[in-house]
Amino acid sequence: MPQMIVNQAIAEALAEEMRRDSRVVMFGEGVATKRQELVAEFGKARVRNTPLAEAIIAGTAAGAAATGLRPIIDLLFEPFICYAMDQIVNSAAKLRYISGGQFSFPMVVMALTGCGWTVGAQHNHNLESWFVHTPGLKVVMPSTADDFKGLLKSAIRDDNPVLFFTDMVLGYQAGEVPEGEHLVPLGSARIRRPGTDVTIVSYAKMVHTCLQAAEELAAKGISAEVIDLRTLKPLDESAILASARKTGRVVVVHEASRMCGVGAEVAAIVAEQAFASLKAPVVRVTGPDAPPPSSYALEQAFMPQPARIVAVAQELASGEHPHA
Amino acid sequence: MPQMIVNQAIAEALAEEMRRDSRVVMFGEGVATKRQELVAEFGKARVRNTPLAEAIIAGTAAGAAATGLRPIIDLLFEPFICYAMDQIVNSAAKLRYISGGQFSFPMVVMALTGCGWTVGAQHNHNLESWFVHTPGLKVVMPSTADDFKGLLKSAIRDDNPVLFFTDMVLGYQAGEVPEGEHLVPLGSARIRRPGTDVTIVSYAKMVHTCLQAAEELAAKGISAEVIDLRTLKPLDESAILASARKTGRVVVVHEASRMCGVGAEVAAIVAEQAFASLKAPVVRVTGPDAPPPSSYALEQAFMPQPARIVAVAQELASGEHPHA
Amino acid sequence: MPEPDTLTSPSAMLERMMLIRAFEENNCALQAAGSAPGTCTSVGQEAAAVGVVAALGPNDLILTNHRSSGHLLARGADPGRILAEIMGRSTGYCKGKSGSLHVSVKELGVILTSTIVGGELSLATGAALSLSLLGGDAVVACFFGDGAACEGIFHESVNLAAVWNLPVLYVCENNQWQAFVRRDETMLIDQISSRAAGYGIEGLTVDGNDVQAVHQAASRAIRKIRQTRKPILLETYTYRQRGHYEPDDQNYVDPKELAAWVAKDPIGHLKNKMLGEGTISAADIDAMQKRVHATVAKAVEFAQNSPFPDAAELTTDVYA
Amino acid sequence: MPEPDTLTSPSAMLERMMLIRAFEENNCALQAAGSAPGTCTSVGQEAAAVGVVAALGPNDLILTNHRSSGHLLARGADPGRILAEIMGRSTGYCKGKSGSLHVSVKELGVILTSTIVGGELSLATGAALSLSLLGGDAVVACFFGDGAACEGIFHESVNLAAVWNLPVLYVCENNQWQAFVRRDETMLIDQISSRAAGYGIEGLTVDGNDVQAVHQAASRAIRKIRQTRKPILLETYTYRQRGHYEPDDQNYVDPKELAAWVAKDPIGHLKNKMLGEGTISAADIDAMQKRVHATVAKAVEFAQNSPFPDAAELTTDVYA
Ligand SMILES: Cc1ncc(C[n+]2csc(CCOP(=O)(O)OP(=O)(O)O)c2C)c(N)n1
Ligand SMILES: Cc1ncc(C[n+]2csc(CCOP(=O)(O)OP(=O)(O)O)c2C)c(N)n1
Ligand SMILES: [Mg+2]
Ligand SMILES: [Mg+2]
Repeated sequence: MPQMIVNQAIAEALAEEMRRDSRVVMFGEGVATKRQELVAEFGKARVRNTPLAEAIIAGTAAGAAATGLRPIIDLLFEPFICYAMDQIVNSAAKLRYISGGQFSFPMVVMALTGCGWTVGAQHNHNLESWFVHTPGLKVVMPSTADDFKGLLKSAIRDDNPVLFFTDMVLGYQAGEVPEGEHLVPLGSARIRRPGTDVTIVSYAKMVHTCLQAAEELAAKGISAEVIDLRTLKPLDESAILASARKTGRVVVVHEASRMCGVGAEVAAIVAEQAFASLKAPVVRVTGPDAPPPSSYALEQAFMPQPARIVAVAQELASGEHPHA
Repeated sequence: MPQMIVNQAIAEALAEEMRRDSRVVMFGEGVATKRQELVAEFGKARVRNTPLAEAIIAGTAAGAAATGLRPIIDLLFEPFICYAMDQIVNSAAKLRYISGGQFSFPMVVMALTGCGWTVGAQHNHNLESWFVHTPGLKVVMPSTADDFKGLLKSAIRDDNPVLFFTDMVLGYQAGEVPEGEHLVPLGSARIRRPGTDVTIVSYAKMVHTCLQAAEELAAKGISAEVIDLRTLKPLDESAILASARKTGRVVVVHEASRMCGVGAEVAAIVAEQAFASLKAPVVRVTGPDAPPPSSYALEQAFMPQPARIVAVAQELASGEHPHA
Repeated sequence: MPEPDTLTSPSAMLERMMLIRAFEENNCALQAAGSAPGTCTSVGQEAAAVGVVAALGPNDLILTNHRSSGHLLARGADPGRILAEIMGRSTGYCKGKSGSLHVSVKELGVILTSTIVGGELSLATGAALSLSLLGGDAVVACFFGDGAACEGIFHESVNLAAVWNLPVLYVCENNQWQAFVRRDETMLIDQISSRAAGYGIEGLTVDGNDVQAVHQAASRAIRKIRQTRKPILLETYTYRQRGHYEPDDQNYVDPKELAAWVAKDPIGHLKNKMLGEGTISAADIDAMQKRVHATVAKAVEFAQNSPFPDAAELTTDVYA
Repeated sequence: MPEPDTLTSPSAMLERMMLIRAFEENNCALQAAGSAPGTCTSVGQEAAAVGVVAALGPNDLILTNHRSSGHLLARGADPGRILAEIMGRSTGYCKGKSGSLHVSVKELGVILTSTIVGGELSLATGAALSLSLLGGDAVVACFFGDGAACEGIFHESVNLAAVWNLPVLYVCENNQWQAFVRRDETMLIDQISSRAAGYGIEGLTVDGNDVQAVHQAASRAIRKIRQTRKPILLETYTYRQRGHYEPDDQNYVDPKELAAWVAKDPIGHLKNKMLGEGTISAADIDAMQKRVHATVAKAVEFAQNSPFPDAAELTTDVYA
């Protein structure tokens, strides 16, 4: 299988879907400047720069989606989405329902986020849980090049608004991507490493941190199953539950802040529907309740580290967790 | 103790705090028109109408808060806050941290939400969990007139941005409010009804639904403890845990959608820190993953009803929950 | 599928304005009687709705807001289905999920109605982009208020339409009120159209109480937009005669100012003009009045006899 | 507590522009060498920073954005502490929590810096409201780009300042670029100041590469704002000579256009003018150059020898 970096996988997905369906258009601040290859192949009408105006970029996407196009917009960095919340939440997510099903909103909103580039809290804020909470939206946050490609293609083909988030440090990470048409369905998690003693649920770049932790755990005789959620909404509850029921011990790991994060949702699902199988507390390992700092030293401290995950998993496996 | 409706309790809190501290100002669309008594007492400079422009209303509040005033803004209905997310999240919530503590943002953002007035999904959307997830913010959502008054006064005195949400049907609900200075500290839950068999955690108007359910449960011989969170951030974890450890059974009830809601957070806290005491699955009873509809028939169906809470509590108490 | 109405003659425009007035006044009566939830009426602003909509073709699209009954009825929407929607019935245009505040009628090209002030401005550019890329000469008419012109999205929408050459007729109904706030408390300018220059596009203000003037200005503007594909900002200068929402005691309104505007009422204005010209008789007007009341009565009957949606509808239409 | 600098003479303005240039070029060199993260520079725009800031008094407030070094240095901020912030050190003005993109220095009145494009516009009205209500005649200078003038918040901010009589000098540095997009792709107008009329306020455009012209225009405007408490929109028409961010190969920039603007460089322009007038000598300029390089060298030493923040700092300063 060919190796490529995540940015390349994204570029391929965009080009393939634009080639396949002439209703797919893409716009955003610098999109035409930065994606010259798309302009060259599909023309200036379908690949556009915009003024600096996130709200109308998203509003235009919603209006266009409801009337026959399939827009992809690039809002650059996740905190900038704050300018477009009305258009995404009050229009794109709700107007199908409000109108009694008269309209659909096939559109994709892309943005970068996550620690690693020391860009600080106004360029880096993991907001995925806001959108998971919001009816009418779907949310995707892949961890490897193949999934970036396959999930972005599915997102573009989906008839609903999809938020597609890229952990910014993953852009240059390489991975194998199957040749030819490669689609990954929305809503299905992936077992990254099978295991029997403890389930580690994660997504985006934290999956790699969890895999490192699982490796260390294996050396200590603990078999960890690592689940990569990939899509956060719809959430693959059955994959989570199957693993939780098997191992009886669950750790959820993400970089986003803890309160009302995706980890809370996973823990709540497990605490309700896998209760009878649980052998230990469900534990979240997350970023702190603080904005992401810029300084390299602090930014590294913000991210969950393998050592902490290993420690938690060991406590759970050994029955030594303080709340066990 | 004098009886008054919630709107009156709010009006008293505003007037008392403006009287006490000349730095308190209030503005928003129609604030001066609708609060003539405040204009009369405190003047047009401190009580203002604004243009229809939620973003700059919130931005002005943040800028003023950082430079010596203590603004209160009324953004009317919660979905309209979507226009002001940047100012609330990227500025007010983060600029203290980003600036290394140089600024503080003593401000209160008020808005209505909740089912009951058939206003539909663009006036009614319970978004509290977004703000609970966001570092730097506090979130208050009271259920009774005394708490509206006492918590709003504390919110105005707090040196951080506080989101103060009012379930719209509560505005005309009456309750006793202590005479004289009445402050309720942020971050402390209130046991609305003590009980021993099952803990029901809720907030805002759902507290009344839960109390009704508790009454029905009592008739069936089940003793339910009802906890009113009142403040959602900071969350009173110790009150939740004390009750969960006592009863071993927890139901969380709110009208907001389930995924990544406050109920997920409560369930996750319990599943980690009260695991050893749990006798049954932790169950959430929430609004559906749908925008709130307008039609009275549908809007009523959106809200968790006592019968459902009773059924769940009974299942838990009897060990008959499907996942027990 | 119903065809959008085209209203060309003055008497057709008059009768449609009378229908809108009768429909909305009936809504107020229903609300006062406790038989329907409150609504926002367009009483006093009917000329903008009828004048502009009459200038549109069948393939053109309309975006509107919380004050939409006039636009819907001008376009030929069924008063019974609008009222059913207001009353939360399953026969409403949106199956009762919308209620009065965001009624869309896709089959008539009245799309994406939003009660978020400025929502229609958010969405108009996208609808126009679709029209642009999918071909044809159709245009988008986007109705919004003077209050919406204070929202940042006004600026972003008009500017994008200008730089992208999008075929949008921006129709600002400047009714001097923004809920409970006077317009002159919210801006130093008097005419919203003066903002057009800042985007490099054409802007004009027309007497919003003169349906023929509105119709003429809108027709010219739409013809121009079809050719140039450039947006135009058309302001109808008018007045909100009733409260923001029913009920509303309007105790914050200067009664003299209100009376002066009521004297310029668009329906009265056209009636008087036509009677003066001899192009209509008092008997004609009587007949019109009877017809519109009969239409409204039928609408009430339809809506009141319609069922509420089934609870199962709660979670349908969330995802496509 | 340090006092903000007041730069009155042309030679003081020249030297300060040279300091900004030297500081920012050094940042580029540090970035290229891998010793510091990338930054946004204001190369070519120093005249706006120095000309406007020199016109402010010690109690006036400044809001700025991602391209702030010029504004900070013009105000008298310590280059060592700015660089320490850029390098994530605990001695930085924001303890390393900001990095280069949102450096505030409250003690100098440079407040609430935001890298959200338009963030400074969101916050300027509030700072001005405080000044208004707490008394005195201080004003707010709010620096933003032509890109920010496309955001809805520009519209809302300027309009609110206009209707509330807030003492804000809006300074739009129109540098013809918005990251990787040409300004003329984003608006049909050429001068942002032409939008002022739509808010009923005064707007003017000045040669942004002529520090004396900027200073004169800003001084006049500020005097007027102190008296009238009405906002003014001052545009400095200029050009971004380097990339959006370091590193940036600028392969999307027309080299001829760039060269034409480099020929009008604000530092070169003032040097030549003063040499021509005989108000400065080549030796004076040499001495200035030495001084600014020494200052920058000291800043580098300070920053590089400063510690990183302790991990415990991660969760401080979240709540007051
Ligand atoms: C974003 C938003 N803010 C506030 C409101 C509440 N609201 C509904 S209509 C209205 C007034 C709108 O004024 P204008 O745009 O002039 O339209 P008009 O009602 O006069 O037709 C307000 C404040 C809203 N629906 N949406
Ligand atoms: C809301 C938002 N959108 C996009 C960006 C990314 N970004 C940073 S600076 C910039 C260009 C800003 O252009 P302008 O306002 O003209 O300022 P300049 O950089 O030219 O000084 C962009 C797009 C951002 N920081 N914030
Ligand atoms: Mg109006
Ligand atoms: Mg620029």
